[in-house]
Amino acid sequence: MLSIFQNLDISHYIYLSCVLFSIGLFGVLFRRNAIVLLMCIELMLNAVNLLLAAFTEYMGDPNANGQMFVFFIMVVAAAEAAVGLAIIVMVYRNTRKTDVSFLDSLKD
Amino acid sequence: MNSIALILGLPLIGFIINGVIGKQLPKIVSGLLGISTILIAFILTASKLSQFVSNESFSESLKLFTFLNVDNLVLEASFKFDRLSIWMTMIITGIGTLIHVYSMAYMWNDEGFHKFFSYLNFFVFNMLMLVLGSNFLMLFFGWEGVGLCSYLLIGFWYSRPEYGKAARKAFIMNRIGDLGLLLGMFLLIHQFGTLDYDGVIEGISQGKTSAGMLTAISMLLFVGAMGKSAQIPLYTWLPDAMAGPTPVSALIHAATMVTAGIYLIVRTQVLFEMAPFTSEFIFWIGLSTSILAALIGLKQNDIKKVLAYSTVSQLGFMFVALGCGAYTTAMFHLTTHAFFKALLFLGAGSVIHGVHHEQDIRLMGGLKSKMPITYITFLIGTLAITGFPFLSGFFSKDEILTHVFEHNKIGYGLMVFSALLTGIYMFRMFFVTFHGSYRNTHFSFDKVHESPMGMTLPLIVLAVLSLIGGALNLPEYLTHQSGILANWLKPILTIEETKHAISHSTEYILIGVAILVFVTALLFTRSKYVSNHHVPKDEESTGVQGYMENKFYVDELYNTIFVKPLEGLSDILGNFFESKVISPLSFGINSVLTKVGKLNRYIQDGNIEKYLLYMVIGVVILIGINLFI
Amino acid sequence: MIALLVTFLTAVFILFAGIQKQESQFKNITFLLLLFGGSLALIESQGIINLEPFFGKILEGYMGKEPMLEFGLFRLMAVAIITLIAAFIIALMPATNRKGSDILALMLFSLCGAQMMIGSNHLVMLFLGIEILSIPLYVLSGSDKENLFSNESAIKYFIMGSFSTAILLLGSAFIYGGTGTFYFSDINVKLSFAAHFGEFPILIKLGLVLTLVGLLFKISAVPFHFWSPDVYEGAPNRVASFMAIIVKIAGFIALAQFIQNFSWMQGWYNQFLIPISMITILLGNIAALVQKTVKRTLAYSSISHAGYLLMFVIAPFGTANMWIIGTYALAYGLGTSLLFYFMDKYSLESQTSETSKGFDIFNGMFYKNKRESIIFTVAILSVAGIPSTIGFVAKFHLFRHSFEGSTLLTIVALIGSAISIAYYFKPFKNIYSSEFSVESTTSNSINWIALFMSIVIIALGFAPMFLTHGLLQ
Amino acid sequence: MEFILGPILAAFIARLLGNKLTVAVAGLLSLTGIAILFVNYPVTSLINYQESWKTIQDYPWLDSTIHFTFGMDGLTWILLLLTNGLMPFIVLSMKSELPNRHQITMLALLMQAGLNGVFMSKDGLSFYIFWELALIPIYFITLLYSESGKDNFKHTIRFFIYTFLGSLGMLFSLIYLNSLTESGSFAYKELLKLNLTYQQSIGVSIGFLLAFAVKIPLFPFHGWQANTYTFAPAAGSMLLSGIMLKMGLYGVLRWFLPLCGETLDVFQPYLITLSIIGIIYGGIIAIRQNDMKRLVAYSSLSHVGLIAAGFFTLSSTGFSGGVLQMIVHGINVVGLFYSIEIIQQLSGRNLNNLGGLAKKYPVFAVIFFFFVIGTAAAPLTNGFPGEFMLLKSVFSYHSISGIFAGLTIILCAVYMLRMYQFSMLGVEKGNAEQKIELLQWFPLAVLSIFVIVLGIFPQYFLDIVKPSLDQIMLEISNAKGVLS
Amino acid sequence: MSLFQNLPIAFLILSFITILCALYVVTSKNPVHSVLALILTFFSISAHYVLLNAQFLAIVNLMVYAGAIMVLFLFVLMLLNLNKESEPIKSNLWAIAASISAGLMLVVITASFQKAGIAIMKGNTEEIGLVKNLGRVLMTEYLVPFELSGILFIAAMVGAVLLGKKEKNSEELVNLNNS
Repeated sequence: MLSIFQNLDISHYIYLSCVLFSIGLFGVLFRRNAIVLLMCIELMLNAVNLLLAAFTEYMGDPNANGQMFVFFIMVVAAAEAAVGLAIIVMVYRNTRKTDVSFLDSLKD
Repeated sequence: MNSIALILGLPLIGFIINGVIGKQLPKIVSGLLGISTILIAFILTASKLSQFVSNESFSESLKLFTFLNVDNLVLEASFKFDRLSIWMTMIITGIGTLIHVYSMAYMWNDEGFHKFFSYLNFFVFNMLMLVLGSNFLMLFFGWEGVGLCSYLLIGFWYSRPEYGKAARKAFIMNRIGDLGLLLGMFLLIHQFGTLDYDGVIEGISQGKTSAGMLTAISMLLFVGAMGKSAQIPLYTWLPDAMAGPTPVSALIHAATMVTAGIYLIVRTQVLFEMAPFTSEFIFWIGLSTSILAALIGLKQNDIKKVLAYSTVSQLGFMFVALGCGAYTTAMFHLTTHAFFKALLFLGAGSVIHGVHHEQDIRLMGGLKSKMPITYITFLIGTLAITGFPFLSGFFSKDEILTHVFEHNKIGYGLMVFSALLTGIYMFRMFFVTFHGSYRNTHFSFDKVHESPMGMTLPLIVLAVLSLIGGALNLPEYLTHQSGILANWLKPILTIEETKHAISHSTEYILIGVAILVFVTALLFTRSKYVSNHHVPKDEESTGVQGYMENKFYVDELYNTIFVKPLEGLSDILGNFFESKVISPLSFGINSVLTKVGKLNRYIQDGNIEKYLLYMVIGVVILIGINLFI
Repeated sequence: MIALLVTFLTAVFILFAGIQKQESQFKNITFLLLLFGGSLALIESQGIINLEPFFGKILEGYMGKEPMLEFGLFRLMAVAIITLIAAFIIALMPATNRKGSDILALMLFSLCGAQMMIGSNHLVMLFLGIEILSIPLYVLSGSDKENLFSNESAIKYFIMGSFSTAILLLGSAFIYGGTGTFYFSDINVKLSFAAHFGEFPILIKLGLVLTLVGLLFKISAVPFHFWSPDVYEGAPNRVASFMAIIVKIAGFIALAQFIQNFSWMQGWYNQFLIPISMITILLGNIAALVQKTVKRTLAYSSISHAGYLLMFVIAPFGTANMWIIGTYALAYGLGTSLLFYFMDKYSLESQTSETSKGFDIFNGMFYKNKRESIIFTVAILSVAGIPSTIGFVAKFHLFRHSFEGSTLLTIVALIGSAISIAYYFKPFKNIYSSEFSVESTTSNSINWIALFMSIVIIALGFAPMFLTHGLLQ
Repeated sequence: MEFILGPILAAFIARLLGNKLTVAVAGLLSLTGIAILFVNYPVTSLINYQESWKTIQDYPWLDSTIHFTFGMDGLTWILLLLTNGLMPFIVLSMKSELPNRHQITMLALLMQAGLNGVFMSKDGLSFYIFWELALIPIYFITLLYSESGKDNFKHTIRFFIYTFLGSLGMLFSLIYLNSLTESGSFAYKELLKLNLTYQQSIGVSIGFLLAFAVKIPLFPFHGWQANTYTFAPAAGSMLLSGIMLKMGLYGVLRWFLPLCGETLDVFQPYLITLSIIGIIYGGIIAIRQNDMKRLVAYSSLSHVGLIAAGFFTLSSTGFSGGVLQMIVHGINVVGLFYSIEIIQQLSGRNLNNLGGLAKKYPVFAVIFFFFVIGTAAAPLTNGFPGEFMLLKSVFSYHSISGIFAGLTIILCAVYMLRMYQFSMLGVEKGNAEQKIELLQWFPLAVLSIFVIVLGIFPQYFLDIVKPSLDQIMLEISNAKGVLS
Repeated sequence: MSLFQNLPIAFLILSFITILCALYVVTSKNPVHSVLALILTFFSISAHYVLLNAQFLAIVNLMVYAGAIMVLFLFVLMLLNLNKESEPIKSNLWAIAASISAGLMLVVITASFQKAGIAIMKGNTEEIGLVKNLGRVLMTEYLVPFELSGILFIAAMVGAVLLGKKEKNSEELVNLNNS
């Protein structure tokens, strides 16, 4: 299989990742449901993953450092998702809400 | 042992012993200690006189230790006997002894007896330091020291708040003058690098300084003299100072301390000779003071107040003489004034003592029968001050008038007027007090008594001195040679006293005028107060007389333009400025920071979405900084 | 590495040994084990012994590359400091009767993450360290499960933390795109190579900025500080103490290690780090002035300390100056942990009253327990940077060091220190005010560990040559 | 080092021994200190001093370049004498019934350690450290034992932050100078060697001035003073005014002037103007104060302004006068606060409610009068020679300034005599029945003796400081030469 | 259409799907729909991975993300009864602010690539994404992080248990769900 970068510039993947990242970012800023927020963060992480994979391929890194990093990101994302969901469930148990905008009792 | 050290040290020892253990000593010991220290000092001084007589340029000095030595300025604690200082020392110790003797009787029943004597001794010590010091610093020490003693003695009966106030007023007004003296000293240091009299005189003779600088220095020194010798505008403390015991008034506020200003100017006459502007200034200040004080004195009813204004007025005479450049004459009047004014004050004290501490002359009258010695001595004093021919005051005043005539004719006219006023207020007081009928209803006439021996003896001595004091400097037209005092002072007066440019005939006319003035005053007051039995009353005060009675509202004026604004300023600064300007300036940042800190509440409002938004904005700005800057 | 191993094994041990036992039984064991681990690291950092060969197989680099996790002498020292301070924090925790030692274990896991951050030479390692540090803390801040504040703090911390992680990752990806490597030193080589030819790839620049943002979030520098006051306030006290100290120190040392490689680019990163540092100092101190609760005040104080910490990296520094950071870390750790300890203790004691969070928890402390109030005073003076405490030594180094970088920043920091007095000294009003004098309930009980720490604060303040000539060189 | 560790040790001993023996500890310590001063550094050697500021002890502190270095010369000697000499009197001012006497004593002794260090330090950093060390105990003294009740925290924290901010300015300057030295040292000698440029000197000057102007305090920086003095316990007021003010003046003389000589010409007129404003401002406010302590506080502002003005004239007359006046002000103001404390124990210290105390306490009134006239600079009291030299130096610098500065002798007479009269003289108000304790007489007697002795023989004291002042003059002129 | 002539059609289509799905994730009001869209996004990203010669990554991505994580999400959503359009709509202001911020981020980041220069080290690109190569790297160079990630998992596990386990006096999770 030939590299896709024979007729494609890396910048296209960068743009794609950035767009995905920004969509995730927008979601984080726009949504109020904690679970959806978490999903948006996962989206952002995936944008990074995509970028790393693209860089690996583009550079032809023989050690595939980028791809290795993607694995670790996935590991962490999984752990984060587990802990995050546990926290959300806990909060839901106490407040019956997953809406973060109601959580503003801690302030100056 | 050096006689200067003894003369200075004895009063100091008296002060320390009386001050520290006086309470344990019997009154008689305490009093005799006070008297004897001064008396021995007097005798020592007198014994020194012979050396001066035999040796024209004789002087004796004492150097104790170096007081300060900084930056090429050496200030020694050193003292010097010369013809001027020994003259002053004679007056101080002589009259001081008499007044000590008098005080022993006068203050016998006062609980602060030993304190009084220790203060008096301390005063004499300071006064001696003033006149004996061989440099301006020692003079200043004495200068401030006598001010301090004056404060202590005016406020001697401290439980009366108004006495305390008078004492403070005296001290503060003196301090104003002292500041002038101090600044003058700084200028002297600046110009001559020394404060020694000799050094300064030498510096002037070498022409180390400019005329303008000399004027400035002499003016500043004169400010000091103004304060101490109660000249316009710093004279108001002296009448108030009469709150002190009467011997104090006699010693400090008539005979010695207030003449320190004259001493200072005579001491530094070289300076004043070279500063004609200052001399002229002194002349007019002295003249106006003498008239103003005399005018006020006309309407005073407190026996001591009259004498106080009289003192101010007479001091004005002396300054007039100084202004004319007649230093010997000023010293002469100083001496005779010391005699007769001490006599008058002590006489007044005797009267007050006799009528049980009543000072208002309107409540006296007809005392001559009850107090014969006081009456006669007081009469001598009055005659002396008013210029009865051939008494001490006649000669000295006549000499002043002659000099003034020579100096300025308008001034002469005013001086004659002032002399007339002197006669009027003195005779007025004298007649109202001793003649007519007794008027006090609260204290029966029978109880009025002559003072004890201890008090009358000094009166008699002083009366004799007032009678013959004129002999100290008899005028040339009588003896055809210069007077004793003139001869005495000649070696130390660097500049020749101007020879009288006027003929003897003019002098006789002037004497005639003086006698005429005396007779006018005598007749006028006699007709008013003896023949018509006039007694001054409160309601008389209208128009100009009202002004006179109220001392031309000078105290009120000072109160309005100095004291009140200062107090107001103090209140504004202390209450308003401190809290509204300094405090915000210092701590205002605190409230500003607190307000800024509270603004943080709008950002940190607990909403996580906003936090995220801010974070993103932060990231964007960071990247923006990076890319575009 | 030995400390990391000890910490991890301790965590696993107490996790399993403590399933059914009370937490308090393990506190002292944990303390001693951490002390042991920290001391080993300390001894090692002095070059007295060298335990690294035992771990050589694991740590050695691959194909001539430097190892991803490396504990040089300075890092060992930093690990020792952070481990010892963690030990003290744990020892100062109040003993609870709660069953299971999972909270303790999570703290230790988190500490492992901190140690990894300190030792990392590689972006993957750094990222992993951050996550191992953070994930247990997300849980810990919510460990007071029924408390709504605790819940809120957990969710806030979690969402913002993962968000910042995403940004950090984007930055890492860009760096990788620009250089093809994750090793700090390799990145530097590539960068200096590029710079040599007069270009500075914008991609790497961007990557560096975004990575730094991730790290700045961890040390809660403005404008990435929003989480810390809320999270500290909501989290249980001991967790807040742990976060304020361990996260900050670890995050900063990681940042310093990272940025140290690019010190030749100082002109570039100073243009945003200096303003950030200034704003952090000012905002932290000024906002702390108006806080009503002790914990929030401490939170803002720790924000201001983030600003001070940043001052270390804005001036040129090499490994020779690294010990200054160690001094500061020690001073900050000792002082702040004591402050949190007393805050925790006295807010528990006064929980009966309505306001158990404000400064009035300290009312009449001087009259209740004189000795403790003196220890507390010493801690406050140290954190405020008053001479004769280690806090001053640390701040002095800081000012002296930063002076070479930016005079203006030094001035701002000095002003900040002055402002900070206003809130650090606030408790004195309550402690020493005679209004609250009570004679009846005096006690002289004293926490020996707190006493020891306060003595260390004073001793090292009086004799800092012990640090400079001995420990940290 | 004995002057640092001694007081610290004594502080703990005093704390352990408790209320009764605390005075003995303080007294013993001071006697030891004074004995060490006289034995180890005899006066004759100080008068014939050749070295600039002899290093007597040197301990490495932070690293190889930053040391604790202690020096000794006439200036240091005399200030150490003042510090150690006044301390027992300050402790004695507290009545034996006072429950916290040993605590205040402990803090005061700790402060003494700091003060001794300030006056001895030859190293910039140790100077700063001792400077702050002296501040901490006095902060706690004012905080713990102040009289202002609810507001005491506000007053004390203001005092502390204000002075602390100033000190940080000094730290800035020291670090600035340090960054310019090649060796990275803070040693006095090294710092002196620096040739600053104009801008550098301006920056360093501002930092130093901030610290010293607050501590002295110069006119607009005196905001902390009045309240702190008023509300502090008597011992605190004495420490603050008697010794701590001297830190600022000493700092100006020893550190600011020689180190920032390059730009002194720029600052000089402003500094003198501020000092003179302070003289008059303090004097005018003092005229109407009714709280005796507050009155003395403002009078202190006025007096210290004069000392500062004298220093800033950069003349040896001003320096000598200033140093003398520092000692004298220490004695007088401690005497005044001491007397006020006694008066307060008798019948309060509000002038409106006082009066006629001289009747019941005649000896006390006399001694109080000594302090009053000493402060008012009457000749033959200690206030005069210093004030004379200071006014002379200001007058020589600028005659109009001299006239304004001279107003102090009038204003001072006004408020001091007012205070004396309202409290001691006049009609008896209140009914003070208490007796003055025997032990309380002792400080009064000793201090009042010094009021006279220093007034008559100032030159003996000036001889001691002359070599060091000459050296400082030399350094200033060296520094000035750099830019011109 | 010169732009598209240089682009492989597969990249275009996949990118389009990815972005579309991602947009649906953030705009859908129903969380369940969001999850499903996210899974679709992950699928398309996996396809990208295949294009990028990262075959193993593509599989793992599907297994871990689409398979495990997203199912966890879905499960929690169902558990908490959030499978309806429960989320109140944010105000327009928020939408604008969020769009501007995200847009700015996008603009700023993309703007910076106008002059991006990227290091290239040509290797054998065809084999790097294979499991053989990845396994070798993971077990050699990335051994330390690989092992240390164990700590992460144990910590995450303990944490999840700590939060999820029932305290004695806590309310029943079941009761809550019924409401």
